[in-house]
Amino acid sequence: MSKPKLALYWASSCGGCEIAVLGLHEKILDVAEAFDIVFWPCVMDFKYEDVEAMEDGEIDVCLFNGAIRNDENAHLAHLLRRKSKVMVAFGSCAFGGSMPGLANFNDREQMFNYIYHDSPSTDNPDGIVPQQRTDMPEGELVLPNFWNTVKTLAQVVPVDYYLPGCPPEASSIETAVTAIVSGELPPPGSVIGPDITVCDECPREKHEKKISRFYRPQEIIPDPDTCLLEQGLFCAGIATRSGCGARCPQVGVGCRGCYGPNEGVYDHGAKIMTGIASVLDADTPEEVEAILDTLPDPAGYFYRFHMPDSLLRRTARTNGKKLLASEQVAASEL
Amino acid sequence: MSENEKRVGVYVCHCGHNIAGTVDVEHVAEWAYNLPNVIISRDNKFMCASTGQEQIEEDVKEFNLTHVVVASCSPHMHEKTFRNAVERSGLNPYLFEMANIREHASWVHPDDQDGATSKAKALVSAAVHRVLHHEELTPMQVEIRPEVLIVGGGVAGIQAALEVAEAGHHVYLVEREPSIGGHMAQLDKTFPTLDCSACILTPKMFDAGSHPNITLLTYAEVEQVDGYVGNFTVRVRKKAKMVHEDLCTGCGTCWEKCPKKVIDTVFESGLGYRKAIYRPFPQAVPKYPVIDVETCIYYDTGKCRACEKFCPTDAIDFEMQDEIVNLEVGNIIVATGYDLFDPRRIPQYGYGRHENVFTSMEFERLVNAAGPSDGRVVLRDGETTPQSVAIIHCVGSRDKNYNGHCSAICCMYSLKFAHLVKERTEAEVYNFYIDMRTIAKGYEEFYDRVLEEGAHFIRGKVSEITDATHASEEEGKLVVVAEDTLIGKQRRVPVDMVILAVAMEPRADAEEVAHRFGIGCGDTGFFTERHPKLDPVATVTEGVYIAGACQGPKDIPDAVAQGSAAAARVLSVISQREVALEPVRATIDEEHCSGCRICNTMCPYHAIDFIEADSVSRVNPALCKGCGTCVAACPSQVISGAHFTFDQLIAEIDGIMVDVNIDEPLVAAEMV
Amino acid sequence: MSENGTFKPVIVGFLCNWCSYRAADLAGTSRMGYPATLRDIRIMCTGRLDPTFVLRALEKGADGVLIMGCHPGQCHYQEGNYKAIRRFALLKRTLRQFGIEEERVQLHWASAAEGVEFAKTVAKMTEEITALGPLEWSRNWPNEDPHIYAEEAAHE
Amino acid sequence: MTKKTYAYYPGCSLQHGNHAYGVSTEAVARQLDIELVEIDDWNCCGATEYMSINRLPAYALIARNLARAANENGEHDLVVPCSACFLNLHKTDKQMKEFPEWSEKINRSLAAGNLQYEPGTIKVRHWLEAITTDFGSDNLKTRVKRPLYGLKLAPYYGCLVARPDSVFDSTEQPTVMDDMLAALGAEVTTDFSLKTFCCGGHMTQISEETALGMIHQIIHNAVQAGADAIVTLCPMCQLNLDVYQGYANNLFETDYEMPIMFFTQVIGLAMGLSPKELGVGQEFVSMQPAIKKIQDVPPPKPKSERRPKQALPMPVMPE
Repeated sequence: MSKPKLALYWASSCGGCEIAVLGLHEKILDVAEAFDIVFWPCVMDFKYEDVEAMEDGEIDVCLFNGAIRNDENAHLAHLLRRKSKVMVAFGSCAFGGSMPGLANFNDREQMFNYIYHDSPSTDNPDGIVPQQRTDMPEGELVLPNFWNTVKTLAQVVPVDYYLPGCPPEASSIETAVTAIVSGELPPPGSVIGPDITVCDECPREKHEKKISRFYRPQEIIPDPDTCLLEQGLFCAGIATRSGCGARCPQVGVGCRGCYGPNEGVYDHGAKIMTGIASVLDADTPEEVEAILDTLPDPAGYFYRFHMPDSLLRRTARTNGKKLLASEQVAASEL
Repeated sequence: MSENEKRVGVYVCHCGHNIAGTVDVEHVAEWAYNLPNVIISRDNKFMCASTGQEQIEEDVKEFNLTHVVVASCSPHMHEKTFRNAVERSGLNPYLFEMANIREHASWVHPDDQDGATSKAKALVSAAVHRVLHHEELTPMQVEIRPEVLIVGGGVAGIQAALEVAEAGHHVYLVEREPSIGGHMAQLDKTFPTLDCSACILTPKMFDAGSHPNITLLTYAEVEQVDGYVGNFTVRVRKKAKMVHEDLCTGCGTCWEKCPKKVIDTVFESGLGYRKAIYRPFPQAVPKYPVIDVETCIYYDTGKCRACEKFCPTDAIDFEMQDEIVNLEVGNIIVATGYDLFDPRRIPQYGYGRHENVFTSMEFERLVNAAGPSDGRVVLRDGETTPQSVAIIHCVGSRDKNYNGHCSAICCMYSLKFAHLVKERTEAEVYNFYIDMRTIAKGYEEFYDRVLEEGAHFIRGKVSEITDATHASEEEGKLVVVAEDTLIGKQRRVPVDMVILAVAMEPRADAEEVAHRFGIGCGDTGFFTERHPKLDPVATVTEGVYIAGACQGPKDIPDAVAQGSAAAARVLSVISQREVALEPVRATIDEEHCSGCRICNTMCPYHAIDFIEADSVSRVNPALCKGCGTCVAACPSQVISGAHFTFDQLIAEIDGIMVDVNIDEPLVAAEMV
Repeated sequence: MSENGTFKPVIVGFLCNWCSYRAADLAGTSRMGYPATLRDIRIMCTGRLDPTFVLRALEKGADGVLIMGCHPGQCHYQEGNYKAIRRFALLKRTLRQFGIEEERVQLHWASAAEGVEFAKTVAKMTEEITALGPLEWSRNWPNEDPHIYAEEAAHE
Repeated sequence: MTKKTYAYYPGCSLQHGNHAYGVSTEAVARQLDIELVEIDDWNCCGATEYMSINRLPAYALIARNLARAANENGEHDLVVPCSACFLNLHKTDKQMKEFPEWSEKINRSLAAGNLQYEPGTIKVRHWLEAITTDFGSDNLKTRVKRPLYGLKLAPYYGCLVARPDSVFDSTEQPTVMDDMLAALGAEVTTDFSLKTFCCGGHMTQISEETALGMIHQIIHNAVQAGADAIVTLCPMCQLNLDVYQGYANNLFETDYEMPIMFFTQVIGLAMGLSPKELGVGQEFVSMQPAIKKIQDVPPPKPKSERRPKQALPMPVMPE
């Protein structure tokens, strides 16, 4: 019997997911042993034509990481979907949009202006901006269309499984790979991994919560044994699926929320929001506002990994209008 | 049940013309067939009538319906009616949902038939989408302890206590003051029959004090209430009386010998004196005195102890400490009464500045034969009989600056005062009123009688009471200035004495008390009944009832009626031995609970416990009242609120927006 | 949007069972008219309001969301509305970052006796949102996927 | 104590008709280390009538003063000794704050003079309220050089500052001036009931008889209360009660001679200033008899009137 065929692809992502696969260490050999890798542009030299030449459904499993940010990402998503039996959204970008998805706090035009003109580190005296089409002696060069709104993989093609994490932990990948190899897969549409919360795995001691102000990480040295949120440090662990072993809170850094929401949740940000807001130590609007003044850029915190995947998906489009001061906070965080 | 096995019946009510006059009811019913899983959809003239209810029962059987939606009036009106109909048809009553297309559509959009019809469709769609997620629910059964706590020993509380005690159940009657009796004990005569207040109240007080089934806890306050209907635990603080009741005979030597005289601001309403060791009034129940440690010389200087020296039975104990009593009761009746409005808040009426301005309660004490003037109607100098008396109605009532509400009793007691002044003096009496409200049996007749006795009635709100005089006949008098709205002229009426008919207000600590017992306070500050018409003595907390003026201004017969009513409600619950609790409650999926403890501080009823061993939170279903605050707080969405689940509410939102087309996102016009 | 082209907003309401829903009932029994823009959903307490519900309503095309509860200090469940105050404050800040005007999501109080206030609140909010115009949130999601164009083109 | 600075709007009365109020205001300010910076080129407050004739020009007229004050002394509160000026300035600011459409209209008018006023920028305060709040009666007591022993004063607030929204403790029976006068060593009438009664205002020009009735009643009440002088904080009140007192006496056949003093004159006397420095002598009913009553030693404490044995207690005042 021939080995199952495996494809790996990165769309709009940092490459961390690829490293995470390599982070399997010696187990990568088992993967190589178990699968016939037919496409992995990061590691091996394949051409898109090679994939196009395949039969539909010829690839058994495609691990697709990265968000969909331009025509090329979308093209490959559609192509690989057609050629693959099982499509896995691999990592937080493909799952929820993650870091690339934070671009949805802005419009394309605003970003280009910032990147090519306004950013303090930009040195572009001639004001050169990349053009989508450029005539060269060799012919017309075309860049893929850069979308105004970043999408998740599932918003472009049907996805069978999700493997969250930024990047997914080696153990999570192992679980997924084992499941695929053994054929013991959960029902399609599932997130692979246990439905538990970061707090479940976090060894810090939890008490009845009351937050009277927030601190930024540089402002305090947290007590090593107590829940970070109780100490006023932002932590999304209360509303975030675990599988990571609560790595961040264990070393004194609040959970960022990379594994995304728990089962059944529609909007990751809303859950972090409601959890945190519920325990603010204030009853009047004035007291509440005073506490919230110590938490800059709440939307950035809440939607760090699931902006395109949230109910609203992006901010209202500005059509190039100037941002409100309050919105600039979010923009500067990018 | 799989999705496509669900079969929904929709019933759109005309409510005669009430709904159908504005909403196109037939169209809504017809349109409802477009909604998922709708098998039958009908319109009906009156769904709440027996024919409407029977239609549901028939259809459930004929069409094998699994869920029912009725679009009619407010669920506060008829949710129970239709749940019962659904239950009779063999379905679980919670597999039903109501769409309110009368109060929330036809009645409020009479000029917008299209708008009202679209809204009705949206609300029906919401109900259909929602009901598909409904689950079978069963009320929880809880055992009822027969003991009853009654808070407040005024006439309402006494009445309730006697009713329950007579029925054979034990009552704990808690009273803040040293004696039961309440405001009624301060009064002289009662309107309209003019029978003596003490004569009719004292026997009841005595019965309450001596009944084997009643434990009196006077000079005591409830500090904490835990538990739920049938099983409340109540902590009561009995303030130290400094007198051993088992030794005291109530002989009175102590207060005769006590050298410290203080103004009695409670029973005598500030118009008379008592001693530092005192019994509020001769007929007090219990008959034993207490030492007021605030004014007692011994607690101030460490000397005196006169009462101790003279006490023949050594009943005085200066070292006595407050005592905490824990009670286990099944039901609670709160009858904490009212406060009187402080007229100093209306400085232009001069109370406290002009000595001959009295409050109504001061006047009650004045005309009381046992009061500071032995029942003589005199000015504050204690000897002069007034030649003219003004009675100002609605002082602090029906006035947006103070209390918007009508205090219900002032018209009548003002008439009583007019009569008593006429009876005991030669004085002219002027009543300044806004409207005369003499609404109960015998009241209007009493008004006629006082009119015939020659009291004057001037319709106008008094603008000021001043000693700044205009004319010689005003010299030395108080001038009552008001516009007489019946003749359209300003009147200046010089009088010797003014009585302010002050408002009944919620107790100063009503909000705190309400919180302690899980009762709500309305916008006037009085306790809120469960339903203003159909459930006037129950509250939203099962097992907690209210009676008397703590619920709103009322006179003695109404307070007594409510005391009896609350007792009857309690007795009915006790006789059921157990009670069914609404199944709208939260539960935590412990398998998925992360133990983050966000929910722990959400519950005002302390229904959520953190189970340290399992590192999970758990809801005590008997304590949970189903508000859903913890459900919304849970960041991992593992707390579920029965009948208001996440899925049900999302489905309702999706259903309510069904006609707003958003399914096809527009193609971006500004593509490069 | 109504047929004759004038904009009639759709406002999703979340009313607590004890005060504001009864205020709405009272507005009904007292026949106090207000615009047919509000579509209300009953929750037991504003404390039950999961911010997800507000986002869902906006996602589904609501032009505004009106949350109403008992006055502070008068919550039927003692303090559920205080929790609503906290969540609403944070939601409001978040929505601001999403570029959603403050008038579109409002929190108000009405006791069971305040039918007039209830009707006024709906009328005022309707006016404010009518002035802002439709939200139609899904318009913010351009479909930029070339494959869909390709498929659409193939159909034509 | 550091020097306190206020922007200052004197208004026309203090410059002309009630010069004594202006003089004594400035003298007292110097004594209390208060700097009053007069708004440059201020204009009429419109008194109270213009408002009922045409509101927009009336508001614009007043707002011009607020705009000038904001330009020059935006960081300081604006004190106003005249009650009518105070009411108008205060009301205009409030109207602009509460009704943005009015604010816009008024600002359009102001723009003609290159002015602009953002409502709420300037806090308008009555001179008495500023002294009693910022300086305080207790503090004032420490500055007293010549306590007003033996002088019995009736504090008279008038209507404009007390209503509709009082800047004092009560709309009907304010007590801040009572406390202040007591701090200066004077005896204060407790039963002067007409302290916020109208002085008649411009009724003297419309129906003199009505006005004289009102004036007479106030003076009569003060006499009954045993006052040596009425103390006022409003030029209009002072004018009516002082100038028309003789007419009122004629009409009602009385012979009252009740001096009407400004509270600033009373403070000044207690600070040891000479009557001349305080503009005393410009009044119709001479203040001299009252001033002569001031003794060097505190009068013997009146024996607290024992209420007769049978008398009923007065209401217990709350803490």
